[in-house]
Amino acid sequence: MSKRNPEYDFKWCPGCGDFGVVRAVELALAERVNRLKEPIENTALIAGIGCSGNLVHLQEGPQPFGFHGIHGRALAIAYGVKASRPDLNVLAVGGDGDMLSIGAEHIGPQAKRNVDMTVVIMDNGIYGLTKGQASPTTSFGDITPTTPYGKLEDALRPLELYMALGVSFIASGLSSKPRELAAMITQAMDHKGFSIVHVQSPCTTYNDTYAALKGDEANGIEPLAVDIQSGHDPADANAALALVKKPGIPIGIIYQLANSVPMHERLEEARDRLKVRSRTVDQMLTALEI
Amino acid sequence: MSKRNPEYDFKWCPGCGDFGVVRAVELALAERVNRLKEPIENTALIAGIGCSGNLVHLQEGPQPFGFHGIHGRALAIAYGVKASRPDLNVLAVGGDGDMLSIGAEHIGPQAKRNVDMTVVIMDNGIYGLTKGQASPTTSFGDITPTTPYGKLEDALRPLELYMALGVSFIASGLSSKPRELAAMITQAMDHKGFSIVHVQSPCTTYNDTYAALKGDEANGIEPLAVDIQSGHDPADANAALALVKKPGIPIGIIYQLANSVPMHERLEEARDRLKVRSRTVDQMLTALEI
Amino acid sequence: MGADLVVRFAGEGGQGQVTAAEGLAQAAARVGYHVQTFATYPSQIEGGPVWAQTRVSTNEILTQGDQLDVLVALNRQAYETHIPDLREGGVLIYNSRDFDEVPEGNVIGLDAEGLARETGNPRAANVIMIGAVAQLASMPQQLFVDWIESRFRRGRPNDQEVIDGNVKALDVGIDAAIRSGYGVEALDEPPVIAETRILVNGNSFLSMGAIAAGLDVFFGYPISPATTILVFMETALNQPGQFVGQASSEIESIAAIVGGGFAGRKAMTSTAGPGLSLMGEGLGLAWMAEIPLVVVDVQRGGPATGLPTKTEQSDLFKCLSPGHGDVRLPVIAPGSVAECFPAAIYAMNWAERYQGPVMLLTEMAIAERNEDVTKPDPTSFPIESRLVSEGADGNRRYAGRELTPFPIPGTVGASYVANASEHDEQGDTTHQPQVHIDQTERRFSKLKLLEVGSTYESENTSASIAMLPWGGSKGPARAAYNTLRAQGLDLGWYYTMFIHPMPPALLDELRSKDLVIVPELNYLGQLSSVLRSWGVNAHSINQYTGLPFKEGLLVTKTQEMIEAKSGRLVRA
Amino acid sequence: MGADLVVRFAGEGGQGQVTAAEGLAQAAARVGYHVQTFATYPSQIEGGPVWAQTRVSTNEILTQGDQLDVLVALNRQAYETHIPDLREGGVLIYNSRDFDEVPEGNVIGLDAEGLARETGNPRAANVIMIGAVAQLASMPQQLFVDWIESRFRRGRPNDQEVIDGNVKALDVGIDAAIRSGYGVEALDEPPVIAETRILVNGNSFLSMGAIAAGLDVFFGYPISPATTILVFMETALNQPGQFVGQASSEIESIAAIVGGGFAGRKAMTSTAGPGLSLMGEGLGLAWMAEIPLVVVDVQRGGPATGLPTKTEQSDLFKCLSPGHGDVRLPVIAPGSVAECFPAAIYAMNWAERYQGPVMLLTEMAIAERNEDVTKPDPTSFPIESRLVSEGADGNRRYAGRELTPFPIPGTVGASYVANASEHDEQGDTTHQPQVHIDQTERRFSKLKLLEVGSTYESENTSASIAMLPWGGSKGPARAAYNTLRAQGLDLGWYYTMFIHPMPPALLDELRSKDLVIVPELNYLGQLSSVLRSWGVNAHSINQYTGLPFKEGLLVTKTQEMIEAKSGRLVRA
Ligand SMILES: Cc1ncc(C[n+]2csc(CCOP(=O)(O)OP(=O)(O)O)c2C)c(N)n1
Ligand SMILES: Cc1ncc(C[n+]2csc(CCOP(=O)(O)OP(=O)(O)O)c2C)c(N)n1
Ligand code: SF4
Ligand code: SF4
Ligand SMILES: [Mg+2]
Ligand SMILES: [Mg+2]
Repeated sequence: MSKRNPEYDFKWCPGCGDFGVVRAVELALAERVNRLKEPIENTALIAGIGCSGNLVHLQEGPQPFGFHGIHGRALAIAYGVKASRPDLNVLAVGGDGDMLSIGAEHIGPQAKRNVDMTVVIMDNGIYGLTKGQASPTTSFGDITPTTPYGKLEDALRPLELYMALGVSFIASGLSSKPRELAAMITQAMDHKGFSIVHVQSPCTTYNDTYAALKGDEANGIEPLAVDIQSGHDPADANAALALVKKPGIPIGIIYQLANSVPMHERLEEARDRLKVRSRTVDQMLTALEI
Repeated sequence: MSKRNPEYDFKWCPGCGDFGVVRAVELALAERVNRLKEPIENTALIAGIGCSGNLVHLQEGPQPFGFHGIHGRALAIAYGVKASRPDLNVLAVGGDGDMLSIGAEHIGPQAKRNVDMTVVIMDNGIYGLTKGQASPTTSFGDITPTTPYGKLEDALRPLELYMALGVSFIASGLSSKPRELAAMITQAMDHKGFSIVHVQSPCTTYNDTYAALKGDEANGIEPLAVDIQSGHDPADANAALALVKKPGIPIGIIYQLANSVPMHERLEEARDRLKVRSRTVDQMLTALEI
Repeated sequence: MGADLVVRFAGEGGQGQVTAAEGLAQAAARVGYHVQTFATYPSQIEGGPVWAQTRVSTNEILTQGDQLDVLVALNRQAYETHIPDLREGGVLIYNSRDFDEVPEGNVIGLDAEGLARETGNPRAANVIMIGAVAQLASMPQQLFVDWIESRFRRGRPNDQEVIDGNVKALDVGIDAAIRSGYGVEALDEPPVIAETRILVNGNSFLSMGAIAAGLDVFFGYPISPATTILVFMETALNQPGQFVGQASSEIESIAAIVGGGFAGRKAMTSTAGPGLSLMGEGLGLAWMAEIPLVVVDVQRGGPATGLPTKTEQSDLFKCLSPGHGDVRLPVIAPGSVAECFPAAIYAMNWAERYQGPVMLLTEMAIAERNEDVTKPDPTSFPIESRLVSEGADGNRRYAGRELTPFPIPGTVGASYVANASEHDEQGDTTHQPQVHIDQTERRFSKLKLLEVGSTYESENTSASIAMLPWGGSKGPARAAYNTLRAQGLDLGWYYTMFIHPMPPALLDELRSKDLVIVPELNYLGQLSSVLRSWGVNAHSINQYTGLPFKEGLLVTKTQEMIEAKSGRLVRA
Repeated sequence: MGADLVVRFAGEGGQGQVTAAEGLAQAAARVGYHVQTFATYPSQIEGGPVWAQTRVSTNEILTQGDQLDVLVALNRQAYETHIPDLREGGVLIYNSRDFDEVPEGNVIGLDAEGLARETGNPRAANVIMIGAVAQLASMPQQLFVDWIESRFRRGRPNDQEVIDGNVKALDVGIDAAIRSGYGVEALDEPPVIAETRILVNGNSFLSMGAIAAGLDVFFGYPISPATTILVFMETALNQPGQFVGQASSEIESIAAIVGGGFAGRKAMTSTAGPGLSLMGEGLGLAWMAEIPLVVVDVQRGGPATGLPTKTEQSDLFKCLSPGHGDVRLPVIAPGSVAECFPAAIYAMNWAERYQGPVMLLTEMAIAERNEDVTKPDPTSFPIESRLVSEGADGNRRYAGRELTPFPIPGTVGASYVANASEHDEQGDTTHQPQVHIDQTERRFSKLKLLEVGSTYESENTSASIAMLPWGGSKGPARAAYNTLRAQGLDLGWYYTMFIHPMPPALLDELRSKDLVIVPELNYLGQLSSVLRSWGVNAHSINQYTGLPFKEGLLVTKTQEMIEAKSGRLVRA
């Protein structure tokens, strides 16, 4: 919440997973400010449209620069910010509808460029803000206002998608564990390249998955969310792929490309290597003299 | 070429790979007409915008219904056609820019719905019609008018993407082998669900990859395109994944989901199972009587 | 006794304001009153300022009502925001929990939540408020008992318990009002209406109209305030051969209905501004390839993400010219809930008739409000379907400058290429100058077909100054018009839902006026601007608050404009 | 001796027409003539009908030339299409291979390909044609030898061989023309021009203007006829801190430049109609969040995929109102190649000055043609940069109804939320009616800032009828105007590249006219329609062929319109 506007009128529902995510973002940014002695204004927080995107208004304490734009385009805006200002720490946030349905086209290009930014996707398996329609991650068979006969589309497996697109850092977290989540976000921001932190952030109003994520060991119900075993080596792409292909949702750092070279370093390297010299406008004009 | 309009003025460059693709489409459609005794007018051929998309105008002989729309949207249009008319055979064609850059967002949804249609992607690793800019499949480091210092983005690996998105039939072909390609397209059209035939179709003007695809065994140059070994079982998803992760381009049928249930059958099944009864408008109105 | 009762329930989201307003409307409609509701809320799921209003009347209702007879303020902030709208002599019911002192005037303090808990039904606070309102307006208790019965009888074991609890709550409210000694003017007897009436909101009625017109396939992406159309279709459009799909984006929606229209089906999507802005290229495609389809734009506040849950009439420019190039789409804009049903039928018919895309332009205030309307007889509307090619000469699809039969895929001998590049008569791409001339004129000449049979309202046509509202501003404009006429002003009245092409006779009449006043909910004066480009001396009364017009404001602004008539009125 | 030479090379794609036309232009420009080229071709890489034209003149060139002095027909079809444009007494050079009989008139048959092969350089057929043309117009051989030298001297081992082959080809052509005995009027001596001249096309000149104005970042997706701007930027904009990106779509382009503008950089994209149609939502976002940026729309034929390689002026409606809601973007449209450089600077300055998106509207015919223009001094243009927040009160970003300092990310104490939903002064979302009023008026009031310093041309301002062309129709309109004035017609002349906001003094003058004639390359009469909505009695002369206006046609149409002045001229 912007400090000067306590009347800002957006509220999340009680228990909404996004409360945990905003807390994690606050913690991670605070830690970064502390550690790098970098002002929080050096961070640009680019939000999508959805309950999740309202995170940009709901941060407590010191505020980064924020951008609350249009549905589905947070990553494309963030790309523009980072390409223009490699010195900024760029963080994009949004929901599963925002990032994986209408905005799905924007993941691949940023991954291929390895734009040095971090994306936090708040996956509640539903369209929250528009009142509970199915999203790409809604389970097959689920009944929602737009799937009255049960969802007839297979659920997207986002972690597999990120792997196939070559995202250079992939983590999977839980909104109910803000400290662990904060640590993941920190690591993602420190990663030199395109990083995604995919968060299970349940929607208490339209798709309450807290119980399913947690399971009920006593009654023999396996938890959906499973911590990644400590032996996992995120630098091992094959192991990472095997992890995301298993049933259930692995929680932890899934993949991190070793020696990742982000876009702006690639460009600098090429300009240096080719000794690219820029011409002034006057030089360009002179070359065209008759 | 539409039979009544020999003056149609679009031409591909000599040697363009798309000549082989149009031949393959003609062969596959002719075979289908013959075998199923279904008129060619039962096929809707939905084309993207690019040199490749002009295929819809360049077919010789009997003509299916055609649609030549806007850049990147062939799959979304084709989805509407198939959803509206499950009785039609729906075939979409387009280039790597059309399908994997501006239109990239449309593959996932059709795959998840398992819309029963076939997509032929003519991959020349370049934007042909706009004169040779880099496309998602252009190799890293390649110099083009938009990548004067070499392409700084990693190349997309389309076959891996299709696997991650759950495309239920995936084949990989060569424009230089129209008969083999025709057989793949036939099999894809026969597949009940969403099928992609990804074709290496070189652009002789801007990205001539004939030699690289073929290799030069005599001089120790490995071919880029490698026939899939006969032992491969397309029903084995793990084997398929292993295949597409190897270097080089596997040629053949990569993956086919067994017992694939397409969108329109899922819907029918749900309507039957739930005994969905539709109401007339009058009944709807009556329910609202005061 | 009076003709009218206007009640507003205001508070924080989640306090049941909308249910209360709708309950009041349902109960009153049941005994024969005319009713209209209106609600406004922020773009979020819980909390935030929400208010809902109901007007009950013995006459046809034109506006939600400028002034309140009863204000129910569920918290202090609501009291402060809304108290200026309470008319003199009106009664304030306030949530006494939230107030330290007793406000001035005719006031009833109720600890609704506390009292509700006492009745054993903590969620019945709004029913207590309804009870108090009913009593203030001398409406019979039984009416609301019936409403409770119909609302809570759901075939569950504890139905009776819930019903009893709510009736108890109702009585608590009634008692409190009796004890207060206040009252508002009692309503006259309800009118006797011969026709069957239904209570319906704009989006539902529009959806039913489209289905009545033969809608086959629908694709849509959720967006306020259009989502309810998609949701309606999901369960309504499920006969064999019909299809409803939640699209992955509005770009997919428009492309998919283009596919549906091409495939020979009647196809529709619904969206709001942001989605419409994404459909520009697809709509141009439909125009160019001549594909029948209907796009419903339920306007909200713009631009960009704007005001997702507020009302505005600022998408007209965008609907007329959704994309680049020479395109001017047909636009139909219903002016009330009642008009939504026929407007949808007209839009579907137009799409089929001229074989191209049609915009059905509505707005949040109509989409979501409930009104009692005459139940229509769907069979009484002529339904049109496109002229279909038999196949013999199908692939001369784009021949000549007139409408040609539409070739349906599957028809032997009818194959052609539906083409969004400039094309010759069989759909092959060509860029010859003469072909572009011919095909451009072909596309525009087909619009002429839409001039047939479209109608308009007119009154006092001899006046040199006229009022021409559009869309949802019709009701408030009409109310203001009635008042101004009663005051003796010589003012003409014109109205049509057919914005483009506009009925030629109407346009001729408007061109003959000295001044045409267009009340519209936007800054730019979009319709008046278009009308001026059509040769009409039109000028707007603008409002851009996210809310509908009030009658009083329109009366004043109209008077002012007529006085300023000689001044410069054009806004560039 | 004459002032003018117009030559057209016509044939099939791949026969070197464009090179020939440009070679002629370069050679002529070098000795001081004014030149202008024009080329038109289908949307494909090889083949199809292509023609290219060069005009050489001692005077400033206004049009490509209606009538040809020399037609070079490289095949039969080209002969048939273009022979009507050859003026009486003009000379036809034809490819004798493709003709069975000798056409009538002053004709020179050349088997250019055969002769080229004889010179040892089979690709020099077009140089042979140039030689023949040069001789016909009595242009000195040395001119073209110099051109060949400059074109083929590339530092490769076989340079001299290639050059010699081409000179030989040139001489073959010259000989053929001499043998024919024909000739066209020899050109007068070239004018003496003091300023340094450059030969440049519109897209390059526009790109250089943008860079001169301080462009930092550019994102674009390939699309004809805008691609060359993206390609230009790729190698031109490569200082540290600058960035050029090929976007994955136009939706990404617009979003990325919004990001760039937000980040404090001067950002631009270029596109054509289909891409622009995809940018509607993003442009609304920039308007709402108040992000400075420039979008170049290089118009081609529309709608939809339309005519990708032809020219048109039909995107004006779309540029003014790209998305839903109340948005009206600033639009600058250069009228010639020469104006592209300053227009780009103005557009960049405007974006910075009012902190919002600006449309730079150009068109294929300007983008691709080469013209000789005075070499500008980049330092002579004032360059503007946005007012920047120091941080102290940065997060009152959206305070008040006036421009506020722009907070640049990284500035301590300046953080705010750039917001595309309606927002309060620090960018938090709110939907309060008063806030929407204030912020809407804030957004529009900033446009006033753009009225400062913008200029217009005017001539014979006392006439009651005036001509006002826009964009690339300026040249042909001016040519027609000159002719009509010479005929004694009392006609006023107005022109500005500032379409919106239009200079207020210009608008006032136009409003005082009985009739304003707007020649424009579209069906709907887009500018005249907008002008009528602004209170100007404007009417269009329309053409929609994919080609620029001819002077002769404009002369006739203007006369006709003035005669029909009393008739009904409005096109709805
Ligand atoms: C172009 C466009 N289409 C649709 C919408 C409406 N809309 C707002 S948020 C949203 C989806 C919300 O779902 P998600 O992204 O999962 O976020 P959540 O609310 O669940 O956090 C939609 C469809 C919009 N604002 N803009
Ligand atoms: C919205 C839009 N953007 C851009 C274009 C321009 N355009 C036409 S084809 C094309 C890409 C061609 O590349 P590809 O899809 O790989 O087809 P190819 O020509 O290589 O077969 C582009 C960018 C367009 N027509 N529409
Ligand atoms: S609707 Fe769901 S996602 Fe939105 S605030 Fe409520 S709980 Fe959270
Ligand atoms: S440019 Fe390339 S893809 Fe296009 S027709 Fe020529 S060879 Fe084929
Ligand atoms: Mg969600
Ligand atoms: Mg390609």
